[in-house]
Amino acid sequence: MLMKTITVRYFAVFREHAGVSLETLELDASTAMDVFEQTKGRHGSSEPAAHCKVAINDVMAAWSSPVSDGDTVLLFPPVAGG
Amino acid sequence: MLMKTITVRYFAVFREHAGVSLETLELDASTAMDVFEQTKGRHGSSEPAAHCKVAINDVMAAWSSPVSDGDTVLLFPPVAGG
Amino acid sequence: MISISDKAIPVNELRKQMAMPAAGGLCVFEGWVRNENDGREVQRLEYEVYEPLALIEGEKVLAEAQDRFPHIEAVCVHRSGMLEIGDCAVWVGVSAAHRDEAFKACRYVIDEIKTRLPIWKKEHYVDGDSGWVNCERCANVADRHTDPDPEGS
Amino acid sequence: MISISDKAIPVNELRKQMAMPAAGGLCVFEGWVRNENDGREVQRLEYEVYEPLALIEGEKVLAEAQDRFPHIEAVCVHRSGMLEIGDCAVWVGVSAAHRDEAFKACRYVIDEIKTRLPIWKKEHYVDGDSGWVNCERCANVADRHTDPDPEGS
Repeated sequence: MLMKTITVRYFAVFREHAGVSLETLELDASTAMDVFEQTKGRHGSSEPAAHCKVAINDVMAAWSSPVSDGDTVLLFPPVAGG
Repeated sequence: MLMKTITVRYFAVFREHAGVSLETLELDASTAMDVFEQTKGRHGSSEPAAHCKVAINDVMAAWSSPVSDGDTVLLFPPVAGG
Repeated sequence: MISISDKAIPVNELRKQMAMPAAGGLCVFEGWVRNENDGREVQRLEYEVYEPLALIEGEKVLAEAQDRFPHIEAVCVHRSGMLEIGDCAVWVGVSAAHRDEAFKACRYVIDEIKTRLPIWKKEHYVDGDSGWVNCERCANVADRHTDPDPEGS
Repeated sequence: MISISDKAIPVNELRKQMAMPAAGGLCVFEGWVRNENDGREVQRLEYEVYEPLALIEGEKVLAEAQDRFPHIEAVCVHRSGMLEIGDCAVWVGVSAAHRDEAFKACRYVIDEIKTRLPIWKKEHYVDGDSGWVNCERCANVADRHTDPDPEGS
Protein backbone atom coordinates (compact mmCIF):
# COMPACT_ATOMS: atom_id res chain seq x y z
CA MET A 1 0.00 0.00 0.00
CA LEU A 2 1.53 3.27 -1.24
CA MET A 3 0.30 6.13 0.91
CA LYS A 4 0.20 9.67 -0.45
CA THR A 5 0.23 12.93 1.46
CA ILE A 6 -2.86 14.82 0.29
CA THR A 7 -4.11 18.17 1.52
CA VAL A 8 -7.91 18.19 1.42
CA ARG A 9 -9.93 21.42 1.41
CA TYR A 10 -13.59 21.38 2.37
CA PHE A 11 -16.16 24.01 1.36
CA ALA A 12 -19.53 25.17 2.68
CA VAL A 13 -21.48 22.29 4.26
CA PHE A 14 -18.46 19.94 3.93
CA ARG A 15 -16.29 22.41 5.85
CA GLU A 16 -18.92 22.82 8.56
CA HIS A 17 -19.25 19.06 8.92
CA ALA A 18 -15.49 18.46 9.01
CA GLY A 19 -14.98 21.34 11.42
CA VAL A 20 -11.84 22.39 9.53
CA SER A 21 -11.18 24.20 6.22
CA LEU A 22 -8.31 21.97 5.29
CA GLU A 23 -6.23 19.15 6.65
CA THR A 24 -3.33 17.07 5.43
CA LEU A 25 -3.96 13.33 5.37
CA GLU A 26 -2.11 10.16 4.44
CA LEU A 27 -4.37 8.43 1.92
CA ASP A 28 -4.19 5.34 -0.29
CA ALA A 29 -5.74 7.29 -3.16
CA SER A 30 -5.21 7.01 -6.94
CA THR A 31 -7.97 9.36 -8.09
CA ALA A 32 -9.95 12.36 -6.87
CA MET A 33 -12.85 9.96 -6.33
CA ASP A 34 -10.73 7.92 -3.91
CA VAL A 35 -10.06 11.07 -1.90
CA PHE A 36 -13.80 11.86 -1.83
CA GLU A 37 -14.68 8.34 -0.69
CA GLN A 38 -11.90 8.03 1.90
CA THR A 39 -12.81 11.38 3.51
CA LYS A 40 -16.55 10.72 3.74
CA GLY A 41 -16.26 10.39 7.48
CA ARG A 42 -14.88 13.93 7.51
CA HIS A 43 -17.03 15.89 4.96
CA GLY A 44 -20.00 13.64 5.68
CA SER A 45 -21.44 13.86 2.15
CA SER A 46 -24.54 11.84 1.50
CA GLU A 47 -24.67 13.31 -2.00
CA PRO A 48 -23.20 11.18 -4.79
CA ALA A 49 -19.92 12.59 -6.12
CA ALA A 50 -21.69 13.27 -9.42
CA HIS A 51 -23.62 16.12 -7.73
CA CYS A 52 -20.42 17.58 -6.33
CA LYS A 53 -17.31 19.02 -8.00
CA VAL A 54 -13.60 18.62 -7.43
CA ALA A 55 -10.47 20.62 -8.17
CA ILE A 56 -6.83 19.56 -7.87
CA ASN A 57 -4.29 22.27 -7.09
CA ASP A 58 -6.83 24.99 -8.01
CA VAL A 59 -7.74 23.48 -11.38
CA MET A 60 -11.19 21.99 -11.94
CA ALA A 61 -10.80 18.23 -12.38
CA ALA A 62 -12.79 15.08 -13.09
CA TRP A 63 -13.48 12.52 -10.38
CA SER A 64 -11.32 10.11 -12.37
CA SER A 65 -8.33 12.51 -12.39
CA PRO A 66 -5.20 11.00 -10.78
CA VAL A 67 -3.86 12.50 -7.57
CA SER A 68 -0.16 12.72 -6.75
CA ASP A 69 1.74 12.89 -3.53
CA GLY A 70 1.62 16.49 -2.26
CA ASP A 71 -1.53 17.49 -4.19
CA THR A 72 -4.24 19.68 -2.74
CA VAL A 73 -7.73 18.30 -3.46
CA LEU A 74 -10.69 20.69 -3.15
CA LEU A 75 -14.08 19.10 -2.44
CA PHE A 76 -17.05 21.20 -3.53
CA PRO A 77 -20.61 20.38 -2.47
CA PRO A 78 -23.38 21.17 -4.99
CA VAL A 79 -23.01 24.81 -5.99
CA ALA A 80 -25.74 27.45 -5.77
CA GLY A 81 -24.55 30.77 -7.17
CA GLY A 82 -26.77 33.70 -8.09
CA MET B 1 -72.98 59.78 -53.55
CA LEU B 2 -73.25 60.39 -49.80
CA MET B 3 -70.34 62.59 -48.68
CA LYS B 4 -69.11 62.44 -45.07
CA THR B 5 -67.22 65.03 -43.10
CA ILE B 6 -64.07 63.24 -41.88
CA THR B 7 -61.20 64.74 -39.92
CA VAL B 8 -57.96 63.04 -40.96
CA ARG B 9 -54.83 63.08 -38.76
CA TYR B 10 -51.44 62.34 -40.29
CA PHE B 11 -48.39 61.14 -38.34
CA ALA B 12 -44.64 61.15 -38.90
CA VAL B 13 -43.77 60.86 -42.60
CA PHE B 14 -47.44 61.18 -43.58
CA ARG B 15 -47.68 64.48 -41.69
CA GLU B 16 -44.49 65.78 -43.25
CA HIS B 17 -45.73 64.87 -46.72
CA ALA B 18 -49.19 66.38 -46.19
CA GLY B 19 -47.71 69.50 -44.61
CA VAL B 20 -50.47 69.51 -41.99
CA SER B 21 -51.21 67.48 -38.84
CA LEU B 22 -54.88 67.25 -39.49
CA GLU B 23 -57.52 68.50 -41.89
CA THR B 24 -61.24 68.09 -42.31
CA LEU B 25 -62.34 66.71 -45.67
CA GLU B 26 -65.55 65.77 -47.43
CA LEU B 27 -65.05 62.15 -48.48
CA ASP B 28 -67.16 59.44 -50.12
CA ALA B 29 -65.82 56.86 -47.68
CA SER B 30 -67.47 53.79 -46.14
CA THR B 31 -64.41 52.30 -44.42
CA ALA B 32 -61.08 53.37 -42.96
CA MET B 33 -59.47 51.91 -46.09
CA ASP B 34 -61.50 54.30 -48.25
CA VAL B 35 -60.12 57.21 -46.23
CA PHE B 36 -56.57 55.91 -46.67
CA GLU B 37 -57.02 55.50 -50.44
CA GLN B 38 -58.79 58.80 -50.99
CA THR B 39 -56.12 60.78 -49.10
CA LYS B 40 -53.13 59.19 -50.85
CA GLY B 41 -52.46 62.43 -52.64
CA ARG B 42 -52.09 64.04 -49.21
CA HIS B 43 -50.13 61.50 -47.08
CA GLY B 44 -48.35 60.21 -50.16
CA SER B 45 -48.02 56.63 -48.87
CA SER B 46 -46.42 54.18 -51.22
CA GLU B 47 -46.66 51.53 -48.51
CA PRO B 48 -49.63 49.17 -48.68
CA ALA B 49 -52.21 49.84 -45.98
CA ALA B 50 -51.33 46.43 -44.46
CA HIS B 51 -47.98 47.89 -43.32
CA CYS B 52 -49.70 50.87 -41.76
CA LYS B 53 -52.23 51.17 -38.91
CA VAL B 54 -55.41 53.13 -38.43
CA ALA B 55 -57.45 54.42 -35.51
CA ILE B 56 -60.92 55.91 -35.48
CA ASN B 57 -61.70 58.45 -32.75
CA ASP B 58 -58.62 57.38 -30.77
CA VAL B 59 -59.44 53.65 -30.87
CA MET B 60 -57.29 51.28 -32.92
CA ALA B 61 -59.36 49.99 -35.82
CA ALA B 62 -59.24 47.61 -38.78
CA TRP B 63 -58.97 48.89 -42.33
CA SER B 64 -62.44 47.42 -42.90
CA SER B 65 -63.96 49.37 -39.99
CA PRO B 66 -66.84 51.65 -41.06
CA VAL B 67 -66.45 55.40 -40.76
CA SER B 68 -69.28 57.75 -39.88
CA ASP B 69 -69.92 61.36 -40.55
CA GLY B 70 -67.91 63.45 -38.06
CA ASP B 71 -65.32 60.74 -37.29
CA THR B 72 -61.63 61.46 -36.84
CA VAL B 73 -59.45 58.96 -38.70
CA LEU B 74 -55.78 58.64 -37.67
CA LEU B 75 -53.38 57.36 -40.31
CA PHE B 76 -50.21 55.75 -38.91
CA PRO B 77 -47.22 54.91 -41.10
CA PRO B 78 -45.21 51.77 -40.12
CA VAL B 79 -44.25 52.12 -36.47
CA ALA B 80 -40.72 51.92 -35.07
CA GLY B 81 -40.69 52.16 -31.29
CA GLY B 82 -37.81 51.25 -29.05
CA MET C 1 -47.25 50.86 -15.85
CA ILE C 2 -46.18 52.60 -19.02
CA SER C 3 -45.28 56.22 -19.47
CA ILE C 4 -43.97 58.49 -22.21
CA SER C 5 -41.36 61.06 -21.28
CA ASP C 6 -39.72 63.94 -23.10
CA LYS C 7 -36.93 64.00 -20.49
CA ALA C 8 -34.03 61.64 -19.78
CA ILE C 9 -35.34 58.34 -18.38
CA PRO C 10 -34.47 58.11 -14.64
CA VAL C 11 -33.07 54.58 -14.88
CA ASN C 12 -31.73 54.44 -11.31
CA GLU C 13 -35.04 55.48 -9.75
CA LEU C 14 -36.98 53.08 -11.98
CA ARG C 15 -34.77 50.20 -10.93
CA LYS C 16 -35.38 50.97 -7.25
CA GLN C 17 -39.14 51.01 -7.79
CA MET C 18 -39.00 47.40 -9.00
CA ALA C 19 -37.95 46.06 -5.60
CA MET C 20 -40.38 43.65 -3.90
CA PRO C 21 -39.44 41.39 -0.95
CA ALA C 22 -40.75 38.34 -2.87
CA ALA C 23 -38.81 39.18 -6.04
CA GLY C 24 -35.81 36.96 -6.73
CA GLY C 25 -34.73 38.75 -9.85
CA LEU C 26 -35.01 41.74 -12.13
CA CYS C 27 -34.54 41.73 -15.89
CA VAL C 28 -34.09 45.12 -17.51
CA PHE C 29 -33.84 46.00 -21.17
CA GLU C 30 -32.67 49.43 -22.25
CA GLY C 31 -32.80 50.51 -25.88
CA TRP C 32 -30.05 53.01 -26.70
CA VAL C 33 -29.49 55.37 -29.62
CA ARG C 34 -26.73 53.81 -31.75
CA ASN C 35 -24.23 55.74 -33.85
CA GLU C 36 -25.13 53.86 -37.02
CA ASN C 37 -28.05 52.07 -38.67
CA ASP C 38 -28.03 50.11 -41.92
CA GLY C 39 -24.49 51.33 -42.59
CA ARG C 40 -25.31 55.03 -42.17
CA GLU C 41 -23.73 57.23 -39.50
CA VAL C 42 -26.41 58.53 -37.16
CA GLN C 43 -26.02 61.85 -35.34
CA ARG C 44 -29.28 61.93 -33.39
CA LEU C 45 -32.74 60.40 -33.30
CA GLU C 46 -36.15 62.00 -33.06
CA TYR C 47 -39.11 60.12 -31.60
CA GLU C 48 -42.65 61.07 -32.45
CA VAL C 49 -45.21 59.47 -30.13
CA TYR C 50 -48.97 59.63 -30.34
CA GLU C 51 -49.32 59.52 -26.59
CA PRO C 52 -53.05 58.81 -26.05
CA LEU C 53 -52.91 55.56 -28.02
CA ALA C 54 -49.32 54.68 -27.09
CA LEU C 55 -50.38 54.62 -23.42
CA ILE C 56 -53.48 52.52 -24.08
CA GLU C 57 -51.63 50.02 -26.29
CA GLY C 58 -48.68 49.95 -23.90
CA GLU C 59 -50.91 49.08 -20.93
CA LYS C 60 -52.42 46.29 -23.03
CA VAL C 61 -48.95 44.87 -23.66
CA LEU C 62 -48.08 44.98 -19.95
CA ALA C 63 -51.40 43.33 -19.04
CA GLU C 64 -50.72 40.56 -21.59
CA ALA C 65 -47.28 39.99 -20.05
CA GLN C 66 -48.89 39.73 -16.61
CA ASP C 67 -51.45 37.23 -17.94
CA ARG C 68 -48.70 35.04 -19.39
CA PHE C 69 -46.37 35.35 -16.42
CA PRO C 70 -48.41 35.85 -13.24
CA HIS C 71 -46.99 37.67 -10.20
CA ILE C 72 -44.51 39.75 -12.16
CA GLU C 73 -44.07 43.49 -11.83
CA ALA C 74 -43.58 45.20 -15.21
CA VAL C 75 -42.74 48.82 -16.02
CA CYS C 76 -41.97 50.59 -19.28
CA VAL C 77 -40.92 54.14 -20.10
CA HIS C 78 -40.49 55.37 -23.69
CA ARG C 79 -38.87 58.61 -24.75
CA SER C 80 -40.27 61.20 -27.11
CA GLY C 81 -38.44 64.12 -28.71
CA MET C 82 -34.83 64.53 -29.79
CA LEU C 83 -32.22 62.06 -28.51
CA GLU C 84 -28.43 61.96 -28.79
CA ILE C 85 -26.15 58.93 -29.32
CA GLY C 86 -26.09 56.79 -26.18
CA ASP C 87 -29.35 58.15 -24.78
CA CYS C 88 -31.83 55.63 -23.41
CA ALA C 89 -34.87 55.55 -25.73
CA VAL C 90 -36.85 52.85 -23.94
CA TRP C 91 -36.60 51.15 -20.55
CA VAL C 92 -38.39 47.91 -19.67
CA GLY C 93 -38.06 46.33 -16.24
CA VAL C 94 -39.64 43.10 -15.02
CA SER C 95 -39.18 41.71 -11.52
CA ALA C 96 -40.35 38.21 -10.67
CA ALA C 97 -39.85 35.41 -8.18
CA HIS C 98 -37.66 33.51 -10.66
CA ARG C 99 -35.42 34.60 -13.52
CA ASP C 100 -37.16 32.61 -16.24
CA GLU C 101 -40.34 34.70 -16.07
CA ALA C 102 -38.35 37.91 -15.64
CA PHE C 103 -36.41 37.30 -18.88
CA LYS C 104 -39.38 36.05 -20.90
CA ALA C 105 -41.79 38.77 -19.81
CA CYS C 106 -39.20 41.51 -20.40
CA ARG C 107 -38.56 40.19 -23.91
CA TYR C 108 -42.28 39.97 -24.61
CA VAL C 109 -42.85 43.57 -23.56
CA ILE C 110 -40.04 45.10 -25.62
CA ASP C 111 -40.92 43.03 -28.72
CA GLU C 112 -44.56 44.11 -28.61
CA ILE C 113 -43.77 47.73 -27.73
CA LYS C 114 -41.57 48.00 -30.80
CA THR C 115 -44.19 46.75 -33.23
CA ARG C 116 -47.54 47.88 -31.81
CA LEU C 117 -47.24 51.35 -30.28
CA PRO C 118 -47.83 54.44 -32.43
CA ILE C 119 -44.22 55.59 -32.17
CA TRP C 120 -41.98 56.64 -35.06
CA LYS C 121 -38.33 57.46 -35.19
CA LYS C 122 -36.53 59.73 -37.58
CA GLU C 123 -32.80 59.31 -37.94
CA HIS C 124 -30.70 62.39 -38.54
CA TYR C 125 -27.49 61.35 -40.25
CA VAL C 126 -24.02 62.86 -39.97
CA ASP C 127 -24.19 63.75 -43.69
CA GLY C 128 -27.18 66.05 -43.05
CA ASP C 129 -29.75 63.67 -44.50
CA SER C 130 -32.61 62.23 -42.46
CA GLY C 131 -35.10 59.41 -42.74
CA TRP C 132 -37.97 57.71 -40.97
CA VAL C 133 -37.02 54.21 -39.81
CA ASN C 134 -39.10 51.31 -41.25
CA CYS C 135 -40.32 53.72 -43.86
CA GLU C 136 -37.89 53.75 -46.75
CA ARG C 137 -40.71 53.86 -49.24
CA CYS C 138 -43.39 55.66 -47.21
CA ALA C 139 -44.66 58.84 -48.80
CA ASN C 140 -41.92 58.56 -51.41
CA VAL C 141 -39.35 59.21 -48.69
CA ALA C 142 -40.72 62.73 -48.50
CA ASP C 143 -38.01 64.08 -46.26
CA ARG C 144 -34.90 62.83 -48.02
CA HIS C 145 -33.22 66.14 -48.65
CA THR C 146 -29.93 64.86 -50.03
CA ASP C 147 -31.10 63.04 -53.11
CA PRO C 148 -28.56 60.38 -54.12
CA ASP C 149 -29.91 60.66 -57.71
CA PRO C 150 -30.45 64.35 -58.50
CA GLU C 151 -31.85 63.42 -61.93
CA GLY C 152 -34.63 61.38 -60.32
CA SER C 153 -38.18 62.54 -59.75
CA MET D 1 -15.09 40.82 -16.83
CA ILE D 2 -16.18 39.05 -13.67
CA SER D 3 -15.53 40.10 -10.10
CA ILE D 4 -16.46 38.96 -6.62
CA SER D 5 -17.32 41.63 -4.08
CA ASP D 6 -18.02 41.59 -0.36
CA LYS D 7 -19.63 45.05 -0.63
CA ALA D 8 -22.93 46.24 -2.14
CA ILE D 9 -22.82 45.91 -5.94
CA PRO D 10 -22.60 49.42 -7.50
CA VAL D 11 -25.39 48.81 -10.02
CA ASN D 12 -25.58 52.39 -11.29
CA GLU D 13 -21.84 52.59 -12.03
CA LEU D 14 -21.84 49.16 -13.68
CA ARG D 15 -24.68 50.19 -15.97
CA LYS D 16 -22.77 53.30 -17.06
CA GLN D 17 -19.69 51.23 -17.88
CA MET D 18 -21.70 49.20 -20.41
CA ALA D 19 -22.20 52.20 -22.71
CA MET D 20 -20.68 51.89 -26.20
CA PRO D 21 -21.62 54.17 -29.14
CA ALA D 22 -22.33 51.09 -31.30
CA ALA D 23 -24.56 49.46 -28.67
CA GLY D 24 -28.26 49.51 -29.40
CA GLY D 25 -29.32 47.80 -26.23
CA LEU D 26 -28.45 46.60 -22.77
CA CYS D 27 -29.92 43.59 -21.01
CA VAL D 28 -29.32 43.38 -17.27
CA PHE D 29 -30.20 40.61 -14.88
CA GLU D 30 -30.04 41.18 -11.14
CA GLY D 31 -30.49 38.33 -8.69
CA TRP D 32 -32.01 39.53 -5.41
CA VAL D 33 -32.32 37.96 -1.98
CA ARG D 34 -35.94 36.86 -1.61
CA ASN D 35 -37.87 36.70 1.65
CA GLU D 36 -38.80 33.06 1.14
CA ASN D 37 -37.57 29.87 -0.50
CA ASP D 38 -39.36 26.53 -0.75
CA GLY D 39 -42.04 27.85 1.57
CA ARG D 40 -39.62 28.91 4.33
CA GLU D 41 -39.28 32.51 5.51
CA VAL D 42 -35.76 33.72 4.84
CA GLN D 43 -34.15 36.41 7.02
CA ARG D 44 -30.77 36.71 5.32
CA LEU D 45 -28.43 34.85 2.99
CA GLU D 46 -24.75 34.05 3.30
CA TYR D 47 -22.60 33.50 0.21
CA GLU D 48 -19.40 31.51 0.38
CA VAL D 49 -17.23 31.94 -2.71
CA TYR D 50 -13.99 30.18 -3.55
CA GLU D 51 -12.67 33.20 -5.37
CA PRO D 52 -9.63 31.86 -7.27
CA LEU D 53 -11.70 29.30 -9.17
CA ALA D 54 -14.89 31.40 -9.29
CA LEU D 55 -12.97 34.05 -11.23
CA ILE D 56 -11.40 31.55 -13.64
CA GLU D 57 -14.69 29.74 -14.30
CA GLY D 58 -16.55 33.05 -14.54
CA GLU D 59 -14.16 34.37 -17.20
CA LYS D 60 -14.68 31.12 -19.13
CA VAL D 61 -18.44 31.66 -19.06
CA LEU D 62 -18.09 35.25 -20.34
CA ALA D 63 -15.69 34.12 -23.09
CA GLU D 64 -18.18 31.44 -24.17
CA ALA D 65 -20.94 34.06 -24.35
CA GLN D 66 -18.70 36.23 -26.52
CA ASP D 67 -17.95 33.29 -28.81
CA ARG D 68 -21.65 32.58 -29.28
CA PHE D 69 -22.67 36.22 -29.62
CA PRO D 70 -19.78 38.20 -31.13
CA HIS D 71 -19.35 41.94 -30.50
CA ILE D 72 -21.15 41.93 -27.17
CA GLU D 73 -19.84 43.49 -23.97
CA ALA D 74 -20.49 41.30 -20.90
CA VAL D 75 -19.89 42.01 -17.23
CA CYS D 76 -20.73 40.06 -14.08
CA VAL D 77 -20.34 40.84 -10.38
CA HIS D 78 -21.20 38.30 -7.66
CA ARG D 79 -21.50 39.03 -3.97
CA SER D 80 -19.86 37.15 -1.13
CA GLY D 81 -20.63 37.40 2.58
CA MET D 82 -23.86 38.16 4.43
CA LEU D 83 -26.79 39.66 2.50
CA GLU D 84 -30.16 41.00 3.60
CA ILE D 85 -33.57 40.66 1.89
CA GLY D 86 -33.65 42.76 -1.29
CA ASP D 87 -29.86 42.94 -1.64
CA CYS D 88 -28.44 42.33 -5.10
CA ALA D 89 -26.52 39.02 -5.02
CA VAL D 90 -25.47 38.93 -8.67
CA TRP D 91 -25.46 41.45 -11.52
CA VAL D 92 -25.05 40.50 -15.18
CA GLY D 93 -25.02 43.13 -17.93
CA VAL D 94 -24.71 42.54 -21.68
CA SER D 95 -24.71 45.33 -24.24
CA ALA D 96 -24.97 44.54 -27.95
CA ALA D 97 -25.89 46.10 -31.27
CA HIS D 98 -29.29 44.38 -31.20
CA ARG D 99 -31.54 43.20 -28.40
CA ASP D 100 -31.69 39.54 -29.42
CA GLU D 101 -28.01 38.93 -28.63
CA ALA D 102 -28.23 41.07 -25.49
CA PHE D 103 -31.07 38.96 -24.06
CA LYS D 104 -29.64 35.60 -25.11
CA ALA D 105 -26.09 36.30 -23.93
CA CYS D 106 -27.32 37.68 -20.59
CA ARG D 107 -29.42 34.57 -20.02
CA TYR D 108 -26.53 32.32 -20.97
CA VAL D 109 -24.20 34.01 -18.50
CA ILE D 110 -26.54 33.89 -15.50
CA ASP D 111 -27.56 30.27 -16.19
CA GLU D 112 -23.93 29.10 -16.35
CA ILE D 113 -22.82 31.25 -13.40
CA LYS D 114 -25.46 29.64 -11.22
CA THR D 115 -24.45 26.07 -11.97
CA ARG D 116 -20.70 26.16 -12.57
CA LEU D 117 -19.02 28.60 -10.19
CA PRO D 118 -17.80 27.40 -6.78
CA ILE D 119 -20.32 29.51 -4.86
CA TRP D 120 -22.60 28.30 -2.10
CA LYS D 121 -25.44 29.99 -0.29
CA LYS D 122 -26.70 29.39 3.18
CA GLU D 123 -30.18 30.54 4.04
CA HIS D 124 -30.83 31.81 7.53
CA TYR D 125 -34.52 31.43 8.29
CA VAL D 126 -36.76 33.60 10.43
CA ASP D 127 -37.31 30.59 12.76
CA GLY D 128 -33.59 30.53 13.61
CA ASP D 129 -32.80 27.49 11.46
CA SER D 130 -30.38 27.60 8.54
CA GLY D 131 -29.54 25.47 5.54
CA TRP D 132 -27.30 25.26 2.49
CA VAL D 133 -29.28 25.67 -0.73
CA ASN D 134 -29.16 22.72 -3.18
CA CYS D 135 -27.82 20.65 -0.36
CA GLU D 136 -30.72 19.25 1.63
CA ARG D 137 -28.99 15.90 1.97
CA CYS D 138 -25.32 17.00 1.89
CA ALA D 139 -23.34 16.01 4.91
CA ASN D 140 -26.55 14.81 6.56
CA VAL D 141 -27.72 18.42 6.71
CA ALA D 142 -25.00 19.00 9.26
CA ASP D 143 -26.09 22.49 10.16
CA ARG D 144 -29.81 21.97 10.70
CA HIS D 145 -30.03 23.10 14.29
CA THR D 146 -33.80 22.96 14.67
CA ASP D 147 -34.49 19.31 14.00
CA PRO D 148 -38.07 18.87 12.77
CA ASP D 149 -37.92 15.28 14.06
CA PRO D 150 -36.16 15.27 17.46
CA GLU D 151 -36.42 11.46 17.61
CA GLY D 152 -34.45 11.12 14.36
CA SER D 153 -30.75 10.40 14.11
